[in-house]
Amino acid sequence: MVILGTIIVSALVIMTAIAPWIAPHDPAKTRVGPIREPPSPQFPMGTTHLGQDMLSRILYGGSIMLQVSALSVLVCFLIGVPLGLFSSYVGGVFDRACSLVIDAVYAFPGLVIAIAISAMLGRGVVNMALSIAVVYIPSYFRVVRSQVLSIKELTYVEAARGIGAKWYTILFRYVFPNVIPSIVVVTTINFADAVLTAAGLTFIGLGVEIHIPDWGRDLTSGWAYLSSGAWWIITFPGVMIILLALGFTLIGEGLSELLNPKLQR
Amino acid sequence: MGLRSYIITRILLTIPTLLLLLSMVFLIMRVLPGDPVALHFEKKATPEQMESMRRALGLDTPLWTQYIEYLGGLVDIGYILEHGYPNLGKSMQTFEEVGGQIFSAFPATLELAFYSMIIASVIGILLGVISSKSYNSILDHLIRGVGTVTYAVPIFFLGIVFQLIFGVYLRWLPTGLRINPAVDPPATITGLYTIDSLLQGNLFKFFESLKALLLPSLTLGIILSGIFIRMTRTNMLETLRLDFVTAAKARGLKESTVTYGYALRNAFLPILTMMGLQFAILLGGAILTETTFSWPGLGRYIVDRINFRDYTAIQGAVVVFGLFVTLVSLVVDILYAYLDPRIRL
Amino acid sequence: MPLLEIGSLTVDYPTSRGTIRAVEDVSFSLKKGETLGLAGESGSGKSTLGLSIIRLVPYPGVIVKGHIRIDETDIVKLREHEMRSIRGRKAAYIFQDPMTSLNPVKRIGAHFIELIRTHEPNTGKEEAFERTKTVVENLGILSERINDYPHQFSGGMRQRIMIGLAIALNPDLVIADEPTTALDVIVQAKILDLLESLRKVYGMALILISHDLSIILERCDKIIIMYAGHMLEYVTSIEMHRNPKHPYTQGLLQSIPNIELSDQKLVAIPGSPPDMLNPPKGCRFWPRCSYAKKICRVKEPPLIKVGRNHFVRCFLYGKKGVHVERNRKS
Amino acid sequence: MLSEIVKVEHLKKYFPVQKSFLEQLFTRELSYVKAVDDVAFSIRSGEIFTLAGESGCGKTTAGRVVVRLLEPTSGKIYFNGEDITKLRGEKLRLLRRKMQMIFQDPYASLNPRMKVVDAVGHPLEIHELVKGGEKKKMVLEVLEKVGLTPPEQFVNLYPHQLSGGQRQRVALARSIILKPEFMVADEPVSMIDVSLRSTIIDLMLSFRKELGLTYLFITHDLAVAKYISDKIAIMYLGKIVEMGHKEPLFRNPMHPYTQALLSAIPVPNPERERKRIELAGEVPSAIDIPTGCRFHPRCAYRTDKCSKEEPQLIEVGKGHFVACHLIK
Repeated sequence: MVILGTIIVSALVIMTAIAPWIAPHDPAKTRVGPIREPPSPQFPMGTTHLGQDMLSRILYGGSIMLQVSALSVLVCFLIGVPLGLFSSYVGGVFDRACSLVIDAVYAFPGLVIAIAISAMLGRGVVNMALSIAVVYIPSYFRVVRSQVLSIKELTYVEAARGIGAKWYTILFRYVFPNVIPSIVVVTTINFADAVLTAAGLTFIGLGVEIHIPDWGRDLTSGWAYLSSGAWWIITFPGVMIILLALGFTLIGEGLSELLNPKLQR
Repeated sequence: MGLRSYIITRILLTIPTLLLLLSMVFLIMRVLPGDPVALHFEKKATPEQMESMRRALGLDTPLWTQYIEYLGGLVDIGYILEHGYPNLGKSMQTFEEVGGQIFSAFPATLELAFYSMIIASVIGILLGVISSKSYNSILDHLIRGVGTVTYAVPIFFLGIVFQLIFGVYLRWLPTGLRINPAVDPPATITGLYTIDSLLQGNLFKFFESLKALLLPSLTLGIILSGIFIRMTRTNMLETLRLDFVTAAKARGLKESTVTYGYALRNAFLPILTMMGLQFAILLGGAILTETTFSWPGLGRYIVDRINFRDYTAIQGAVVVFGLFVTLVSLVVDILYAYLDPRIRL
Repeated sequence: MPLLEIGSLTVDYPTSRGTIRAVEDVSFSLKKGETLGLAGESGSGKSTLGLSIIRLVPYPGVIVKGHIRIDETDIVKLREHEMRSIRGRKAAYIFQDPMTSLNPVKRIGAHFIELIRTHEPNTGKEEAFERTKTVVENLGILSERINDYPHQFSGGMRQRIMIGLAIALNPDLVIADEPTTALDVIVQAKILDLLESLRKVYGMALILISHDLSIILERCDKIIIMYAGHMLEYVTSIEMHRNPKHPYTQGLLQSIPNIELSDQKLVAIPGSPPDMLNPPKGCRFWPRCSYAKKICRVKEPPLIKVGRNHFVRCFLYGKKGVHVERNRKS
Repeated sequence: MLSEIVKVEHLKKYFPVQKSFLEQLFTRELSYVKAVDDVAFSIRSGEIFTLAGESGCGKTTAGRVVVRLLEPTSGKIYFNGEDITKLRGEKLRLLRRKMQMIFQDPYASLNPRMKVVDAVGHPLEIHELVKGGEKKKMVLEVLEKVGLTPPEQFVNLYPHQLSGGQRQRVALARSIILKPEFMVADEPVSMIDVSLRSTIIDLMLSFRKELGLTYLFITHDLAVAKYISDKIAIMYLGKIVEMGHKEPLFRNPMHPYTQALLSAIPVPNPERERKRIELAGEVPSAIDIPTGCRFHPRCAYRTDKCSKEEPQLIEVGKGHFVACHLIK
């Protein structure tokens, strides 16, 4: 599963990266062909309602999603992991306060928060990434915290205290290395979630500007012309989003199965 | 500790959570954007117009006064008794009571959420159980595959594909609205069309509203079922390996007794908890589903208001979403306590 | 006619890293009312052997060879639903951890009633309830606690309940797999006493599986010593105490402390139990055996008779053994 | 004459019982699990002193309190005559060089992400006792001492590549690398295969000779206790009920609980008929300890006095103490 997921993700990343060299047309240029032309030899994936070449837009269109998800995962990681680590290791009032806030955010419909924040911040890659990050910080925090809390009680941590190790030695040499596997799993799953949330935000009009090639954006405009039956404007970007999210999910699920001893027979 | 005192404790514990939640919403909506009024007009209004808007909405007072008023409005019993909904302020766009608008949109969301949850639970638990029972077989891998792919599908994409197939090509089902526009909605009792029409004994309206409900709730339900399949499967696998399941088999009990009476009965408790947590995801999905199917619920409302930068309305809707989730998690926890004899002492 | 007769039983666990042969070529028989002890360290295959008698070897284990006859019926060949009517009714199993062996969401009484009515569908609810009451009282548990949930009982009490469930249908054979390992010594003694007295009353045969040789020697008529899936010695307990033959058995007896002796000198068996994915060729025990010869490394010794009711799997004994002995001298 | 290396007086360790939110609102009183409830003993240098008893009797908690892995609720702990009950910071870290602990579960007591060389050598680094290549040399030496030979084969392995017995040896190596004077061994053999137990026990005995180690040994297995110890204290519900040199204690147990406990232990001899002393009921909860003698509800010889007055440990023979009203 991990291997398949990695293949999918890296194929999509490479495709997006080399798009400028392999795309037959400028993805933003309108009227390169007729409007809403079904797939044909000249336009293998058809054209949009503005007469743009669908294939070129598909090749380019992953860029926004990848940027948004990478950025939001980075933000989540940089805030969620240290916060969870220290909160649970220090314990006490600080931990209680952190958990209370985080749990409240976690219980909230993620998309609602993302929408609210995104509506405040406006369009753009960074703003989208930030509003998605807020939603998923709690996942990191909670996973790290629950792991640290259980590892803290293990005998080898007690043994480390017994040989006179200082608290930071225990935290970084005994506790943290054993939390890493779970963090890796959360991160990959988080990539998939970020991709889907970004697509959702775009769908309700909080994404990037219309001319920028983006799978979410194209899917949305395809939906606007649904009654015309132009399936290609909907299907191709949709499938691309699924592939990207699926790739990350496969990596995450595969890893968690490898690392979760509970499910190993 | 008895069940009753557990329930009381749980309800009391909800209060600080709620307070925190409300404060957070206030913080995000009022403090983050700077000046909501300026954002609303997108700098297209004169300072005088903006000032009068501020005064009308009470945004000219200091922040903490606004905060107190905001919280006060929610618990103003007199207002609630008079209007039937709490005071959530006035819309920046229409100057109508936000509470009233939300109150009329909410049942649509409730109905969608209810049916989707049923669909997701039935599909999820059924396939999850089958998958865990046939561990490592082709069937198991197939079901897991379906679950994983479902998780990766953007919800509105599935909705659009359904619309394309059943609405545009086959023309079997409506692609939007809660009921055929040619049919009058049933008189409001609960606000859920299917239940209201049944209560009034009007089968025609019942089927009409069910027809409209079918695609949206299937969309949302199927997407959510992916997570439910995985949850059920994982928990069942863990439970099936526990000693008491082996011990039950060793006593020669029937296969079905062992699977359902032993494994699922116990695996269901953690599944229930996770279902409660998934409810937040379901509501997020509901926003997208409602948008896709022009379903006049709370999600649609919030998306509409975003286009007008109507911050008071967005704030109100976010608050109601939060209250809804809190209430559901309260119910789930109480249900859990009721089902688990280890809590029910 | 023996109650239980096992012949050349072999059980495999196919895993991704290779096949583990957990039990290999085990044969023995058990008469009505006898007690047999299965002793061995972790990984010796004793639990797998016990579970194969009710055909519940955990996934992915499979019985690949041999027969298990209970009352002349070979259960290896039975269909699953036929097997179900044997489990609990003819052969019952008691598990190691009483804390996790009962369904936490089911009342104690319901466990019994369900068991009785599954195997005797014609029993009415009232009758099943009355029978439950009698069984529970025989366990030394007040009958008003029938409606309590498992978590309301201590570990010792729960193991009593497990014993009650095992004997409720008066089976001919009870298999107790480390029934007291999770319990304290005083409770352990009580549980084993209860098991013994009930066994005598109902006339069942008992297979007691344990890593604790003291318990087995104290409680069983006959003993099988298991090591790495092989039966190394099969003997009466008195004979084992007086005259253990296999070097492994001798080693085990020398490594367990006896509270009644002072100035005891414990001698450990060198090395450690084998990796079951790559067990040693020949005799499974040779790498740890101080008597090991060339033949032990290449050839598996057969189980040979060395006395009345005394079998051992070792080249030191019997004709082959003598042969080896002579070779060494010459 | 041997000197006292460890001495504890009136040692208590109470754990507050976690209460629900509602209970906290309505009750002021906190209830406690009285894991260790007024225990005193002293261990002489070079001795093996055993705390024995059933699960929940407080033996493990007592051991952890003595090496300051748990804070005592009250009482005093002396190490080489110095009061260490309140030591903190750097002084406590220095103390840890002299007292070590090994644990029951060899699978849990090693960090799964540390190689043997790092796990065993870590105490040296923590106390800054080595430079550069010295660590590996010392680790090799100590691995050899615990019988992991040849040591070069083991240094670069991770714990999951070792068997239970080998892990316990690694744990032993880690605890002796600092050349401590005193060690608490908490059920060090109970999770190890029967055939290997005596090798671990023999190792511990050899360290006493070679390194002059003193042990506080904790076990539920009285047969093992009898084999290894010089002195034994039997605990019941947080208190020592009987204590003495092993010979007189096993030959002539005085406390009714000790008698019952000894009679319940299986003996590997099928020809020996033994008389079992039955005990009524089960060990009560350590939250609700019976009044007077805490054993009285289960005791066949109880009198009125037993439910009212708590018996003190009194000396009945040379170094043999019993806490029972029957003994005058």
